[in-house]
Amino acid sequence: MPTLTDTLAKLSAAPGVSGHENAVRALLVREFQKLADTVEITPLGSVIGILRAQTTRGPRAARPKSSAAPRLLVEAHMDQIGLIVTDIQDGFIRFEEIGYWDSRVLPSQNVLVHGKKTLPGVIGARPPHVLAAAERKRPLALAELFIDLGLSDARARELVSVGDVITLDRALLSLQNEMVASQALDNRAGLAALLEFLRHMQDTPRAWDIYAVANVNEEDSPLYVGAQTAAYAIQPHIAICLDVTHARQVGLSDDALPEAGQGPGIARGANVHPFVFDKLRQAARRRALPHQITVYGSDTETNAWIMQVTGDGIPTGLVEIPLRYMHSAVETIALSDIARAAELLQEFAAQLNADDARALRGETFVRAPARRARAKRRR
Amino acid sequence: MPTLTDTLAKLSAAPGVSGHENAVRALLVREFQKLADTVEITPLGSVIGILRAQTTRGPRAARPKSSAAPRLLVEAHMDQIGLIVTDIQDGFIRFEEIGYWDSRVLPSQNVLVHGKKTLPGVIGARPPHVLAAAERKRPLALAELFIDLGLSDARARELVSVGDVITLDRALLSLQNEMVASQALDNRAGLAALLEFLRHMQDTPRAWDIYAVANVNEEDSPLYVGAQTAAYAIQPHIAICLDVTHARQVGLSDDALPEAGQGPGIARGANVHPFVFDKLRQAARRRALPHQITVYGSDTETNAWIMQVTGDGIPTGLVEIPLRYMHSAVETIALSDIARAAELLQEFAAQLNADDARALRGETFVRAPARRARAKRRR
Amino acid sequence: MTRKENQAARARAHFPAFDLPAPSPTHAADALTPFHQLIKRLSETYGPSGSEEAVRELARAEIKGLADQIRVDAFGNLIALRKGAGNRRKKIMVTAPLDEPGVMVTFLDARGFARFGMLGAVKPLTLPGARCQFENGVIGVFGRETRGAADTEKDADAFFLDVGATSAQDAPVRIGDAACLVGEFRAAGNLLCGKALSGRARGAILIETLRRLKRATHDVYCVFTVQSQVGARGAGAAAFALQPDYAFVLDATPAQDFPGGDTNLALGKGPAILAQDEKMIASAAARQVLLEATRQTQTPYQIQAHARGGGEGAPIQAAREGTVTGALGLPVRYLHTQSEMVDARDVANIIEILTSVFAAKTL
Amino acid sequence: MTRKENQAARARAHFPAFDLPAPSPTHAADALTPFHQLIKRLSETYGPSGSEEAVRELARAEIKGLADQIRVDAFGNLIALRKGAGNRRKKIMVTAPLDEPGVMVTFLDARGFARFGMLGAVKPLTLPGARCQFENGVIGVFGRETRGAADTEKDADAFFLDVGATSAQDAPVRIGDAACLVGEFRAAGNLLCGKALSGRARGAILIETLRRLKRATHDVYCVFTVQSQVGARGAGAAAFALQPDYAFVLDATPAQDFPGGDTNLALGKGPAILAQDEKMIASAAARQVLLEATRQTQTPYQIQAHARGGGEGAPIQAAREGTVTGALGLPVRYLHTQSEMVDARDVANIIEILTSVFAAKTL
Repeated sequence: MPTLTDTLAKLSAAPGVSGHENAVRALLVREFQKLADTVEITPLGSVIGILRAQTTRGPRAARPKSSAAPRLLVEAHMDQIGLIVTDIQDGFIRFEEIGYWDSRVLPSQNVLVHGKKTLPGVIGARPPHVLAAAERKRPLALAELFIDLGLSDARARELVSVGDVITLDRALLSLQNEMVASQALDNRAGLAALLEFLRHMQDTPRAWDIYAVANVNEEDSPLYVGAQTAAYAIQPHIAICLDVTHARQVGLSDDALPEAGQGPGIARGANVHPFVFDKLRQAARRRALPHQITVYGSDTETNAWIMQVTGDGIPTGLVEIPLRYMHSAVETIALSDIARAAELLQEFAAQLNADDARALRGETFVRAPARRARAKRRR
Repeated sequence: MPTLTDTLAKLSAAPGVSGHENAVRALLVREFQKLADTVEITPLGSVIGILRAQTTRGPRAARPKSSAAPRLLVEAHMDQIGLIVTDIQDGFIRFEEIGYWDSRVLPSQNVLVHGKKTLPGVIGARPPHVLAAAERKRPLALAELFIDLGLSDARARELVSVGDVITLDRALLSLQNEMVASQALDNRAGLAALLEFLRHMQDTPRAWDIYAVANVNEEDSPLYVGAQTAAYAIQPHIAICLDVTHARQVGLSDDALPEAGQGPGIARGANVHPFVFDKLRQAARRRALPHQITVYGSDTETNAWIMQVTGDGIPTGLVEIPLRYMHSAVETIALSDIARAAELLQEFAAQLNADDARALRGETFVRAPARRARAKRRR
Repeated sequence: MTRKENQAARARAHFPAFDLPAPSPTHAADALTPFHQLIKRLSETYGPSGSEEAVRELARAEIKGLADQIRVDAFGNLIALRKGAGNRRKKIMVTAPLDEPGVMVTFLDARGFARFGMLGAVKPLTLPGARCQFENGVIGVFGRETRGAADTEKDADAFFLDVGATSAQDAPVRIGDAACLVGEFRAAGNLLCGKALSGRARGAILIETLRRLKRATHDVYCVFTVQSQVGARGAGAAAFALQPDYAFVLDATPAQDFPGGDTNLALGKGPAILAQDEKMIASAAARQVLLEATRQTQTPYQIQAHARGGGEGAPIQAAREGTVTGALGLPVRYLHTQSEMVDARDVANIIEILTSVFAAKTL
Repeated sequence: MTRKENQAARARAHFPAFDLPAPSPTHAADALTPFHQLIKRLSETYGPSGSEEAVRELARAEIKGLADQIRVDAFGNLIALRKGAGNRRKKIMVTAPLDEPGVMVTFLDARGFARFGMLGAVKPLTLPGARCQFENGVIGVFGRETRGAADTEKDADAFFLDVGATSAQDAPVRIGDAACLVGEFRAAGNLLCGKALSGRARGAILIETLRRLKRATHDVYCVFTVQSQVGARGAGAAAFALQPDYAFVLDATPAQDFPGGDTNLALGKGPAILAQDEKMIASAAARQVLLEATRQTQTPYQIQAHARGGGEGAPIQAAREGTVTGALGLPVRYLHTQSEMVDARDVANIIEILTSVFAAKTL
């Protein structure tokens, strides 16, 4: 069985810029196929791994075609922020952001340009010697940056097209105290927790069908279009979002923020259904798992926000991995928080029974999952 | 004979905002009539006092109708910066500037609004108690200022019209060391010197006709229209401008600036004809008059600038009264500088002979003054 | 339509208004091809967002006989179905807007000046001195407050509309009335220029594609959408109803092949296949279909990778469990002004590409 | 004129250009009075500063038979003398501009885009999307660079003109060609609206005054000036030559009786007697003459005291030994745009006042 570090390293090495998630999706499909009864892909490319309800401990039953069990959706977004080629000028690559970057971190990064082949490059800028004093005092604007591939203009145009995406070239780095740093740990950390959760559920008795979902288009889409459409397709009774959140760090010392390594955050607030919150906290307490309560007045800025209002409304929860230096090249997390998030969700899922679904949904309980057959045809 | 202080007090009390010089002009016409053979007024309202050439000492000859003598023009502008009513709102007077103000000096000034009658008023502004911190740190803009006459809206509209002019209400104040302060000493100081010069010339033998000119529209007009048109009418062989200049003061310690009380400035530079400068300096030396040399690369920002290029060009000089706090309510000068400027010009005028005119003008010497008869018809 | 005409007559009878002379007839249009005449007519028709009736009726008349089904949905979208004959036929939805940018009166002051809100991304500072036209023919002139510092693009509150009124009572327009910009249609070689042109040229493309399409493989739903300028509101509703396998949005790509333009997108170099816009990253499968069509038809194309503008793609992509959505951008200079400019060759190439997609054996 | 028409024909024959359809005929103008039709014709005539031939010919034709002498001076000013019959007659000069704001091509780049300079106080930021028309009928669309931050009024370098060309060679305009703004004439009650209207309405006032004037006491020189928009260049030359006793400048007063206007000057409340403009303080004697005329004719008037704009007064006042100069401002909204707006009552009142001045027994 792979270690968490292995999983995370593999996940963070697979490019998956929003809307261009092919590589990371392929990896996830392979992993889901090992761990789920059925794997489906939505029209927009989100991956759904279904683990049917099974009330006995032991090896998985033969894959059932359908189920009347309530549905628990646990999702993590698979996409990452990235860059996109907007122009090629004299062999240099001009680019824009996909997702929300702190563009001050971009100068002097190594990057990979995903053209006809994957090309290593560096982000250059004018040297400080030639800058006016005022220029030295302000951060570089995106329009001043470019990528140098070492190619001639003609060769660059042959290998790279406008619209190709770019990722940072940054392998997972292990720090002290089981902490790791890399690009894209938002949200490869959540994905790792999702896979770990699925692994735990293999021989955990459960009254609900488990829908593990790796969603596309979280970082770029004001509509959270990946999560919205997958949730619409599944119409779950409960949806849990697994994502990262700001951890306490230098310059960000708000006491309300969780600390990395002190356990996953369990979110509370308008975006979280009280029943779901209570059940999550009970689960953490029962397993004596370190955890932290995070509070949001309204928008959690995660897929939880759109899932809550998808269809006729879904009771939603949010489990968070504390992360330092969000949307930088050195996003940093504690591996223990991932492991505990997976254990928390295992305990949560194991506890759910038919009464819970009824309690949440009243008489609207029995519903067939909508049109998944058609969704499956894609790709 | 009036003292210089009396003259200056009278001159500075007579309102004469650019383009609205009636009161000061009336005063000057009376003074010129005492001191000149002929007084004329140009179409635009400049006043010309002509003192014909007279080579013998003693009482003035009968007024000659014409003259073949060369013409010396000595001028000072009679107008002052002021304000103009642009609107009446709820009885309060809104205004704009005529001429170049430092509008930071306007709040809390006493003013005179020259409406159907002359009305005293004050310039008000919002009290500091109600201001935001940022507001307290920036100067008041002209649009935030208004004049309170203590009148109702209806009564204000009855007595004041849009287009009426406004002056500061500020009498001449005597300081130590024969220095005086007031509004409008730019250029009442020059006018006082001009009158004093005329007085000295009464029994000073002279080979040239003296044209003393008090000009309108210096402060407001990018064309120096008063000086230009008067000089065009007179077509003098030499023109001297009498105006004020920045004196050394706190915050303005440029060593090149003249000092108040150390004698008039004699300007040198592209705007001044070398012959005129030399003759002025010789005159000062001959009379052992304290004087200071002021230097201008090009534009002296006085009527000398336009007179120099009027018609086919006029050899021009500039004699300056050093003044502190230009265009404020407390313009400050030394009376001695006025007296010495007048003596300087007396000596200069007395020295001029027919050869000088020929030296300056060569064969173009004999010219009839143009169309003054018609100009005289006005007003 | 009758109701509207009565309103106009009422306004003319009672109020002073800039409504004379009448809009000029379609003069000198003989020099244009019938298709360009159609573009001209569409461009000159009144139809700001929410008031698309006249444009829709014009489009409906044009597509009569060209489709197997024509209907107007509850939202106001005009939908034409051309049935496909293929064995493995898919359901394809293609959208083009009916509406155009404009303004809507939000307030009338005592002196008869109107304040307005934007319908679409009109830039306030380009307006002073420009004109708009209301449905009843009344002309308004845009002005801007001079008091205070309204010198940035953002300060939209400082703008107003002068409809020739002297009081709120005699104003020939009412709060809620919408107006489009005023700009005559012009042609110069391949360049076409006019108000509302970026949208109406796309509508004309759909009409002309239906006209030329001999035999469709797939079921093609041509959706002429309403309210596209104010948040692409019509498109999502149509996608929810139609549940297409593929959606292709005809979009407007801001061409900046002019001095100091900050993108490399140009007029006449083919339509833009969108990698993304501000709100959507195009579905890879849809991009492939479009790319394949350009190969089949040997038409030039450009890629738009800038996250600029938000077209009708985002709500379509988000409909139900998700729609595979691509976008084909008609390059346009001077978007959202009275002088939008397009290249007739780009227009023709989009028709080629769409025809190829509709007739493709498989998708 | 022939030369110009040949040029236009050449441009049409060789180059693509936005020159179709042709400018619309004077339709629906029947509703206008003959005088307002004259204003309309003047407004619609091409005549940016330096290219006033067509307007001047129109004005010259209109004043034929109304003056004792008509001539065009070396500078291009059209001067009509109506001799006075009074014993104590004075020489009065009245000026109105022939020209209008516009632009002039200063550079053509390799792609056929034109850079331009302003003829008059056109505000760059109001231009994008607006159009101009060249003498040969070619239409240009104004655009603005998107690269960089050209978001203030001052940044005039960032604007350009799109004349529908694809290269400098096929551009239908040349460096130095001038263009006027495009804006149809409209009327709404007393309000008149159109391009060039602020100047042409003043020209029409002079023409109509000459037409109505039964008997002048004074010698009246009506000067239709050229190049007024680019520094009032024609007026000073005329004053130098004529040496009038009084000069009255017909000026344009920026009326701001709109939301957030920062002056109290309004349309329809009578012409403005100028206390000053930016470059001149009006001569008191001339102000008195105008004030007296308003009393005689019982016409309303306003006073403009703001030092805004610089009309033709300054160079006239400065001519020779000085000219007693006053100015009468026609209130105009949206000055220097394609939609200048004036009130027909103000126009009529200026005619009354001028007629009264010209016929006054003494001045």
